[in-house]
Amino acid sequence: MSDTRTTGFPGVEQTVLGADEIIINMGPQHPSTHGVLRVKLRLDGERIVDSECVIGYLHRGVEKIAEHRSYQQFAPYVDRMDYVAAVSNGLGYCEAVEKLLGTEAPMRAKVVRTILTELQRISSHLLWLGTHAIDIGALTPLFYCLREREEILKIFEKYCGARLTTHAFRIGGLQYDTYDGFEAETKRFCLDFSHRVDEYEALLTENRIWIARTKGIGVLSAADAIDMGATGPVLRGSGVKWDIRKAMPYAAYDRYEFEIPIGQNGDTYDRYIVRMQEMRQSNRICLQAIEDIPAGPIMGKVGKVLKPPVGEVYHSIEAPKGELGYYIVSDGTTQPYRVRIRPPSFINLEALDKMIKGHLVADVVAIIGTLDIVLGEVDR
Amino acid sequence: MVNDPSEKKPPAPAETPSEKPAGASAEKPAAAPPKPAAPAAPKPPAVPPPPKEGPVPLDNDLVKRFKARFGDNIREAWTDRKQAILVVDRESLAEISEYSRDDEGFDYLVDLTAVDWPKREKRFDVVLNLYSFKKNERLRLKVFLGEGENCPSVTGVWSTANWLERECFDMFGIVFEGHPKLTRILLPDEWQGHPLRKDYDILTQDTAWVRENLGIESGQ
Amino acid sequence: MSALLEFLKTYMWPLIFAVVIVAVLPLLAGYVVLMERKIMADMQARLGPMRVGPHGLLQPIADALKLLIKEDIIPENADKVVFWFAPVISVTAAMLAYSALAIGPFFQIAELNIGLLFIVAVSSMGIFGIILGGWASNSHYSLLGALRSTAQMISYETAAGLALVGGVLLAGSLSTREIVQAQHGGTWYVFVAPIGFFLYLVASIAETNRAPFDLPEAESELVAGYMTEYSGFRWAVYFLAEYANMIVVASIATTLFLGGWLRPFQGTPWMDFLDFFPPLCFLAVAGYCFYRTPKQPEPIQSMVMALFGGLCLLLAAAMALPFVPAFAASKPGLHGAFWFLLKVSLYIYSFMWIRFTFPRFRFDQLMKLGWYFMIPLSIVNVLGLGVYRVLRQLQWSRWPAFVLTTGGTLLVAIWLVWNAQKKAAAPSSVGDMTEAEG
Amino acid sequence: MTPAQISQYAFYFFAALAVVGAIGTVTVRNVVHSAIFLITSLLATAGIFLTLGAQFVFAVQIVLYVGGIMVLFIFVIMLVNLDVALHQMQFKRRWWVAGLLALALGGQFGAVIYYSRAGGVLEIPAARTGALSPQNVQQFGLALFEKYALPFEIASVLLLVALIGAVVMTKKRV
Repeated sequence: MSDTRTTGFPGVEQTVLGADEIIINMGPQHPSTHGVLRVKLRLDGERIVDSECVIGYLHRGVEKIAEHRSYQQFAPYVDRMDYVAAVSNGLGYCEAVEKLLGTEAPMRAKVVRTILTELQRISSHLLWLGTHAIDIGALTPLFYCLREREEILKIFEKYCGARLTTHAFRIGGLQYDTYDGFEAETKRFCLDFSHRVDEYEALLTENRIWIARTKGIGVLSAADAIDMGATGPVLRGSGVKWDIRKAMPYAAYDRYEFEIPIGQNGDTYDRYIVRMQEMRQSNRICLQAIEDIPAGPIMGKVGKVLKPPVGEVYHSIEAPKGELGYYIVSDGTTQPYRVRIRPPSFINLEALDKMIKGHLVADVVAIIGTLDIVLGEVDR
Repeated sequence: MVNDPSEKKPPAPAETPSEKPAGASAEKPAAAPPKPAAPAAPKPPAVPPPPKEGPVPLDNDLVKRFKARFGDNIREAWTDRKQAILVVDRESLAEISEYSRDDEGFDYLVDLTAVDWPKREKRFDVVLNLYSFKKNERLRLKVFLGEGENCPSVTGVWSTANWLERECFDMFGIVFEGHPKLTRILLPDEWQGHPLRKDYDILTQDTAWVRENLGIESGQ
Repeated sequence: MSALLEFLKTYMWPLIFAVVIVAVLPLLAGYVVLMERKIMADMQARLGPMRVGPHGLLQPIADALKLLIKEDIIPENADKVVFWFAPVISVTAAMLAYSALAIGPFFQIAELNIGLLFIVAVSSMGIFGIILGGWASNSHYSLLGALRSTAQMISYETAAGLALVGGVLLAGSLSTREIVQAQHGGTWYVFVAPIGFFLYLVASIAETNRAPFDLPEAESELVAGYMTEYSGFRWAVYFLAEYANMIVVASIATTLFLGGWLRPFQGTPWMDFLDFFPPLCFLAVAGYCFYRTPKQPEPIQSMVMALFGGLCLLLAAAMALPFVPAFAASKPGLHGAFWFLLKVSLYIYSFMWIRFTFPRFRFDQLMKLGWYFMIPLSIVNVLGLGVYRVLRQLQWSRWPAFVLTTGGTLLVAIWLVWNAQKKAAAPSSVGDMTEAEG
Repeated sequence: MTPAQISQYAFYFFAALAVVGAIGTVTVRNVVHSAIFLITSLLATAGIFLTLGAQFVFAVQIVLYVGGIMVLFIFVIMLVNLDVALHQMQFKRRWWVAGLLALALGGQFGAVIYYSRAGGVLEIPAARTGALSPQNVQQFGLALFEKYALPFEIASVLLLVALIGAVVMTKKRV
């Protein structure tokens, strides 16, 4: 019935499928695998008996490239990993290298970084919300989300000239100071945005079909989430109150008040609620930060040529998708000896097989959506 | 950084520029061989930042507990940029991992990766980044592996390790013993070579594979 | 020759109507698609098609042309004959259903005394197009889509049929014409049997595979369901069938529940000014077209816009024709068609509104809704309406009878919902069920 | 061409279609194709009902047999692994049984038709071809619930038994 050469599991080709079992190959070209993810599903009717993720279609060897570029040259590459949250990637990398160098960015730079990163978190979550909703069949939220995301991208564009792969920060601080009207524009957006989130929630949060489609779907217990190394909203949705911004504050997060929203059941609905709340919290951080951006230099004292002392460092930030870590080994030359990127999407995706077992095909789509993966980051 | 509680944890042997850790064996700084096969021409030394950071030997309670339990299997302990690093014996990695998870509370395997030092006697570092939710601390375990030596798998301790070890195998060719299904993850299954090894040039590719499967001469 | 003339004489009007339906329906379906896209765009804070013709008015024609000249791909392992035949079945079934519909008191191809049953019967054959197309494509996605579609349509046809039975019970006839006439002067059945109307609304959405019940073609799960392997004109034929079906179910609902071609407040003399509504409506649209004409960026677009304005003017003139005493007899036909189509449009609008608002059901949830809620409720609804009729025959006045029967049905509905929620709240209802079964 | 003529031609057309469909059903290899032929045959039968003026039966034939039963048929066919079923030779050695039965049935038909020429066994009501009876549904209902109430109820019980049987059988599988 099925072409085993293209759809079979390794080792399963020979086994006879049960009478009602078929194998479906979801992706790499599929409307709702969010890129070139391929999931092989073994179905009993529409229920998933077994599954396997096949990734690597977007592998570009970022870590190898890093070993052949100087520290500054590599910075734009990290934007291409999680391309819907490039600012966060850049922040993580710059801070990791700064830590390796033993310097710190000036306060003004840190605050601007915080604002931009939080805006990026909102925009990343907005894109997640839109695509997740469209996966579950609600067409309309996507367009509202893109409308707001557009505002954020406009702010990025005015700040650094790029919208998507921004390369907004430099090692040691910022290249550009904020443009005239940055504060006003950001503030206008933030004030407006809290009502917008209400709008989205009005469409979905209390919607009975939405609840039916997300409650109890893809449950990941707290213990499992920790065991699977899940981070970010996936971990918090399972009820673990952990956020690197609070646990090990970086940039200027220790200056601002915000809460860590958590879920209880670890299902898709909880993760949805967590991300919605996170958008509100990010908005809150932005509003606080925009009120007083300290004056001062935007660039710390780093040389033109960076030669970090021999040694290694691990630094991670709370990216929109989860813990984004950089493990950099320096051999004292201008090029990193090894850059290891700990990609949140990659490790969150690992939980997929566990989460979809026993669910229906329709739920696979919902669960892939709720993990909020970006294949550029999974495959690097 | 100041507020980073985890990094306060090592009873910080001061911010002072650390001289070579005396207690450590000479082999350890070899973790940074001065001249790896770096293809780039040495740049003119332009104001290098003062080398105030670097490895400092570490001997706090945590390390003492580990040493008390595993003795010589804990080869070394130091801190680098205020981050604790334990070098452990290859054979006892699984037990040490289990101990760190159950007794020390490092229940979250943040990352597992490797570093290739081709000039060194033991070629690979396998690096495990751990985190404890309870203590809000990070810990790094390292295992030195020679060419052809296998590393015990920690998939039984943390499920996360599954894909991470597969990636490590894919990129470095390190075999993890006891892994349920050690196949390539990012590269195609039939690919030859392990790209993150230092002797794998950045322009290298499996031309035979590319030609056969993509029908083009070169992927560059 | 004379035999042929004889034949034509007998069947002239039905033949003309049939030709009109076959010729106009694809165009109409195309414009329903355009309407849908425009409405969707409006609800989603964007513009929708704007390029082909002014405000995208020529988009359907461009789409049709594009689909016609697209390469026709038949998958290698497909069952070629069935693959070729399946879309034709779908569209035939959909079009055949129009033969019994009365679009106004004049425009009807065939007056059947089983009209409604005929429509239901014929449109139920459309399933074959879907299931055979899905099977013939030889693709898992198609097959899953086809199976889903079949299960869904069978389940919801039951509910839809029972909802229709309620209306038929009130009218006392299956003929579309008689059903409308039974509502003449009285109240439309939507006000007598609101629950029946609601049931039919939901069931008809499910039957036409529209969101939130569009599982057979859920693009995020099954790519395009049974249509996955179809392309070009065959795909367009499926699409045509889908929209034609939408118009059919909307027409059934209009006939049975919304008074068919009857003007609102037909029996109320002081509301007679509504007779002026049809021409004025077209006049307003024409006026808007002419107002927008000089604002078009291209001269050709201005021309098209003016042309559309002229068309609307023509329609307005046609609608005004009955006010000329000599043509007064044409009023029921023209105005009837207008009101009928207006109601159909509103019904379809509600389809679209629902589609852009709600997420999609999951398949098991859909079936649960169908079998645990819709079908029981529709049976109770039929019972309630039977009681209503008896009560009316016993000379009860309308209100007590209505409150008693509809209230009773509503109570059952509430009980069903409450029961379902209780079941959902219970831990692992699936496990409970299998235990109870064992 | 009068309506009566048309309905005569229509009868021959439908009758031929029904026979072709029936032959196709038993001769074609592919199960789905066979089902399609069966559908054709059933539809043609419905058409014959229509030429006899039995509109209600026509519609019910389509709703129940074509729209309901055949859809379920195909549904089941698709759930079963077709490739396996295709390659199995079924009933190959039983052709003589089938032939015998067919012969017997044919003989029966022939006998009935022969003896009923003068209106013996079968009581053929006055044909109402063409003229649409306005009270078709009512007549049908009256006949069903008054004259043939007992057979109707017996058939209902039979169906109920089948229904319960089906439920019991599926439950056992769970």
